[in-house]
Amino acid sequence: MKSKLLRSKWIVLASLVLLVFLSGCEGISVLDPKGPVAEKQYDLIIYSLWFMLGIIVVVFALFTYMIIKYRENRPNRKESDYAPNLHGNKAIEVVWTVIPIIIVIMLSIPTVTTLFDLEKAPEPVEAEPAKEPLVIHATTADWKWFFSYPEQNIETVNYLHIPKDRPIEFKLTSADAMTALWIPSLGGQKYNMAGMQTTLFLQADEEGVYDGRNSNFNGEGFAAQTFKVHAESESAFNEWVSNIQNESPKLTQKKYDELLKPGLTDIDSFSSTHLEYVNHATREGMDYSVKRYRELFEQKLHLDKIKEEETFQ
Amino acid sequence: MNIKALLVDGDPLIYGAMVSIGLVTVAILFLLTYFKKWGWLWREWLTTVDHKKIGIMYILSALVMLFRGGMDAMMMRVQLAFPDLGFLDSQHYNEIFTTHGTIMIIFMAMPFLIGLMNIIVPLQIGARDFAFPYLNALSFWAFFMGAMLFNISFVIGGSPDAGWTSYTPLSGAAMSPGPGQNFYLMGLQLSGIGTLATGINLMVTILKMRAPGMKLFHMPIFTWSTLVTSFIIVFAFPILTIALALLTIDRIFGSQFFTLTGEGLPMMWANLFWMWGHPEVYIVILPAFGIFSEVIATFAKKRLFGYSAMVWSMIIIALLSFLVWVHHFFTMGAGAFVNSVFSVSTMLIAVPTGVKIFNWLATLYKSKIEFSVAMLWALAFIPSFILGGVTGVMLGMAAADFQFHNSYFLIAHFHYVLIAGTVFACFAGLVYWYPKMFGHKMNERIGKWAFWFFVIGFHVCFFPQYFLGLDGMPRRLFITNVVEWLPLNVISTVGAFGMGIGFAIFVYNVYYSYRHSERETTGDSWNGNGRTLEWATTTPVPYYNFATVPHVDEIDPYVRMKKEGKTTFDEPNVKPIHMPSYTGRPFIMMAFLGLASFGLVFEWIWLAIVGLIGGIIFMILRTYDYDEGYYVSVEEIKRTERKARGL
Amino acid sequence: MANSKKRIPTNHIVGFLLSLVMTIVAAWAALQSDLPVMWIIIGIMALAVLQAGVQLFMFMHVTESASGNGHVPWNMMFHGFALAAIVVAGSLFTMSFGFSHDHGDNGGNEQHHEQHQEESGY
Amino acid sequence: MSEEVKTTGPLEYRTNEGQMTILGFWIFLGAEVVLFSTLFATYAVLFGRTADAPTPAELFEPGTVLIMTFLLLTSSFTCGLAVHEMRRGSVKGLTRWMLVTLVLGLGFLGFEIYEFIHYAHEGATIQSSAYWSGFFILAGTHGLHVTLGIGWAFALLHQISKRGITNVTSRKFFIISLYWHFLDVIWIFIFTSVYLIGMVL
Ligand code: HEA
Ligand code: HEA
Ligand code: CUA
Ligand SMILES: [Cu+2]
Repeated sequence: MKSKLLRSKWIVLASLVLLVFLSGCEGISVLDPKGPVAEKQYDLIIYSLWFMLGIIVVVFALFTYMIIKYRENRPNRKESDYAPNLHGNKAIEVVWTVIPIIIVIMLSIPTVTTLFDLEKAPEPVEAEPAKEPLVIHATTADWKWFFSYPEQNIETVNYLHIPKDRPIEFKLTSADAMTALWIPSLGGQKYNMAGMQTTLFLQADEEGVYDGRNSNFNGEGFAAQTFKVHAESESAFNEWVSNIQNESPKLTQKKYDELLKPGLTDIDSFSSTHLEYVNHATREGMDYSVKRYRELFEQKLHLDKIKEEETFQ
Repeated sequence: MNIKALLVDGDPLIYGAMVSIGLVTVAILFLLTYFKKWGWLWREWLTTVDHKKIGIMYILSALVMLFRGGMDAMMMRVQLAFPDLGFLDSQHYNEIFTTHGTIMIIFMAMPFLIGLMNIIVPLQIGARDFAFPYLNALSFWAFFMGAMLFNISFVIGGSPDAGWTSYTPLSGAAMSPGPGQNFYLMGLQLSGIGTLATGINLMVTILKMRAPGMKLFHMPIFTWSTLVTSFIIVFAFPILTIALALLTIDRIFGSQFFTLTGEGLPMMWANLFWMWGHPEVYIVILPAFGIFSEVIATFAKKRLFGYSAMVWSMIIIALLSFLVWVHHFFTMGAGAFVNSVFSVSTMLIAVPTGVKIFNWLATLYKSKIEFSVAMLWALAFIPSFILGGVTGVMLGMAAADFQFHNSYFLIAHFHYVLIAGTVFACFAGLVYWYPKMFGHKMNERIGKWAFWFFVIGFHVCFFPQYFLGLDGMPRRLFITNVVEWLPLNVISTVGAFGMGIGFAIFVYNVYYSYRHSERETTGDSWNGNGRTLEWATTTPVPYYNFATVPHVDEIDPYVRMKKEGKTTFDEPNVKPIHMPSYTGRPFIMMAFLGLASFGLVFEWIWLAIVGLIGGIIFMILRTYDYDEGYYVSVEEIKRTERKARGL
Repeated sequence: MANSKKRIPTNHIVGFLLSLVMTIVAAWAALQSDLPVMWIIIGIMALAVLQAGVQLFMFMHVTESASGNGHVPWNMMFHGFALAAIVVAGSLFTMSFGFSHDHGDNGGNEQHHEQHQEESGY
Repeated sequence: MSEEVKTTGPLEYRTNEGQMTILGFWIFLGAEVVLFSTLFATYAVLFGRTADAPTPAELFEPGTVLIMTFLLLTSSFTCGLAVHEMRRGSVKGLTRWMLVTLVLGLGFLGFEIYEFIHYAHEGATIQSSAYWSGFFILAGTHGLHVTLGIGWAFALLHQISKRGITNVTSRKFFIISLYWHFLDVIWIFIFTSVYLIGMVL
């Protein structure tokens, strides 16, 4: 009776798993990659998932067998079903040590190669010429994003436009707390840290609007530190760039300092970048914001209204 | 400073908490006075150095902390399932997950396990007490004062709100001013020192106080797990001590370790934190493994399969645990080479853990499984823990971790290992050793209700979170602002309430059993299936534990003793037993250090100095203390044993 | 203990002389010699480890059998120092090297870059 | 389970309690190794992060540091002699050598305090930069240990003068000797990796 209960629980669980899988991965962002980086990670995840499912099936099967077959009050238990002094068996112990070692090796190889691949710009598909990566400096401050395009000499706040099919080389840094840039549909995250610069390559293969966010907790406004990524054709992108170059104001240091203030801000765009006067990735730049806004950081900001203000973007 | 500014104000939740804490305190004080129990409390508990009583105090505190951490969890779950209710704002939510994580790991899981070790380890090796009973009391009170200090942050000064990992620079003075973060630092520091002392104490106890003839490879597996865990504690906790101290000095005395100014290096905190933090999670899982081994062997009525493989796998896990810390920040950008090294070392831990899983399964093979409540918890552990373990390996694959990190996939992973591993083990161990501790069993029927509610609730709560993580839901998010995430969050909350009901039933069972369970008459409570020495002594356990200690030259010595009709009361050979005297000093000394820490929290240096001087005076008193304890006479031992054994 | 009746503690005297010599050699290597920096560092660190050994074995009786504690003290020291090496080397490994911060393609990071060079020298 | 007392071997090892306490202290020293290694790691990682403060090469003085080192080395030696005398049963020898040890220890502390004050005058304090925070906390933690050790040793000398050398006092004294030697070990590493390397780089 008890073991039946036990069993039915696992059946329910297993069907739950199946249900989720059968309903497909559409809409589950990590499992629905929109670029080569996310794709690589997706492949690795699915590859590992097969091993894990295999392990789970084996262990669950053994487990179910044991608790059904060897429960004390099973009708017609045989005398030979009980061996209280059984204490080991070298052969079988070697087997269940070696097989996991093999699995670990098989998991390690693609992990390591993928790791090294991710350090480089994604390779172009089908022998197309490699495109020079587009460099974007992504800087965070409590609780907003600055995206500087040094080549184009423009800067956006809280939204991002990228050309599709071209690698993007993000230069990540932070003006204050540690944060992370994460666009699940395009690939995994990396940290932004003041006084340092980390590099993250991403690329979109499909046009579309993707969700991006800071995924590393940094205080009260954390939930609102999101942005939309607009992936578009090269020409649409260029058009957007020249629009900004022509129509948006310059980003003066005064304006920038104002934007840096801890708090929430709307989206915005400028026809110059803040890199001209400060790069927070350097040791000179790392205390820029804290020095200016120490008092503000020291207040509790109480952003009760974050929910309403979420409608930015 | 005025008192009003100290009290956290402005929120009905907090007022509610203050009022209820106030009421409970008054009620306790009243009851103690009314029943004239103050003397009893002081003589029997506050001054005790008896490992069994200290263990019980650990476990009681841990249960209270589980309640506190659980209430935090419930509040988070309500907020996440009903974002429109506006139940919690961002600031409160941040405080709550911070206290939830910290309390659950530092003030619930560890003390619960240490409590069980306190009670059981000396009994399993045939010792009269710990090697250093006085130090043991000190450790307990250090933990207790640390926990209290951390908990009062809820009513005065404000709770810490930078996560249990307390990453800098967010948790530094510039961005988290005020006492909240100091509560975290001082609370952990105080209890951490207690834990370190316990680790040393347990190591010496196990290495030097075993029954005659008992070699290391004759020790019960729970004792082994304790030894290995203590080894990790001794080497990991000093790292935490220093990390906390450096951040404290940063915050209070203006040094520049983890600051943005003065060329500080905030990410060094993460490095130090995880050098301790990763070993820490194995500190809370290895004893759990030990408990499961004992419970499974007892209720399968069979010897543990692969004893030495079980021991060696724990040792290997312990060594590897110091070589994987970077997997908590693969996304820091340390480069492909660094990540590869730590990726592989992380995945290697799956091998010794797998060995353990298969040995448990093999122990069930050709056994006679009795589905008692303790066994149910142990059995539910195996399939549930696997799900957490294999997802841990997926996290260990650094390239994939870029997508899992900081997401609910990670949250699901560690609740699967922490709850299905540690919490199930705490319940299994408590139910299993309950008769030894309190002289009666917990009711089995009610226990099963608690079990099913908790286990089913657990899976319903955390399984969906894997998918939330894959859908990009980050952790520490106070509001589920993406519609697609909502349904799974609601399911998850339903499961959490299932666990809540399970826990409530469990607590009710404590009361019910106290009133209605049969009192134990034999020391070997589980139908005579005990295998190790703790079952050989009588129940309730006499304060000196064993009248005579048998010679041990094998694993599971009690099995043979029973066959040969031997007991731990070998009347002709009873000798006087040396016992330590009770003393109130550990309590008072730690109260002083608690005061000092409290002073530091509010940066009242004078108070800190007063407390510190008090502490130092007690240390000096201790070094001049030549109290050698006392001897229990042979007559008294004989009288006690005869009575307990009905001779 | 064999030497407990002896008047002259040879062990201690030899240990003391050894540590004096090693200190002087280390100081000379660091302050006076013209050896390459890398060699100096390796050399004086090795001398420090040797000196620690002198203290442990000649002064602290780490392997004294009369203690009844077997190899445990030795074991604790061994693992303590092994872990110390992991903590120090591991921190340098993960906190200084291989950070993919600056590939030198744009300005503003020179200083940072230099820092890493310095540390790899360390 | 009554205490058995052996009749041979050094006094401090004769009771089970003595053995256990000494073992416990060894384990504690293992923890101390890790504790200091964490400080070393922090120091090493923060090396070069001096900000606007002077660099170590500008401030470190070989002379002072060498004197400090010899003071501590010698005190470790005399402390060993004190234990040697204790095992010969000589309260007088023990006291005399231990006093020498403590005087040397105090001398060391004096120089360290002088050194810290000197650096502070030159503009390097715990607050000036990450590097100097690392330096002062590492050296300062060692100094604090030395201070505690001196206080503790005086308390023990006082006890020994009252009770003579017994199982218990010899155990206590043996433990402080371990502690004192251990502080010397730590200092050797500070001397080498902080001062010498700081002057080389
Ligand atoms: C009890 C606590 C506990 C335990 C036991 C574990 C066990 C493991 N953990 Fe977990 N972990 C935590 C508690 C724990 N963890 C916590 C609290 C965090 C997050 C902290 C925070 O950020 O707040 C965390 C985070 C965490 C991360 C960081 C992820 C991130 O932040 O991005 C990683 C990455 O590698 C990881 C990996 C592992 C691995 C590989 C194991 C392994 O030990 C698991 C081994 C077990 C098995 C694999 C199953 C049985 C084995 C077999 C049946 C054999 C065959 C299997 C294979 C060959 C695969 N854990
Ligand atoms: C041992 C450790 C442990 C344990 C046991 C738990 C138990 C639980 N945890 Fe926790 N958790 C952590 C360790 C642990 N957790 C850590 C380390 C973090 C990370 C923190 C951070 O990010 O800094 C975390 C974070 C965390 C989050 C993520 C928060 C976020 O990132 O935004 C969530 C969300 O669902 C959660 C839920 C729960 C739930 C529902 C339980 C349940 O199992 C609780 C069950 C217990 C009870 C419910 C008993 C008490 C209550 C009652 C008896 C009341 C009566 C009943 C009712 C009201 C129904 N936990
Ligand atoms: Cu981080 Cu350089
Ligand atoms: Cu880990």
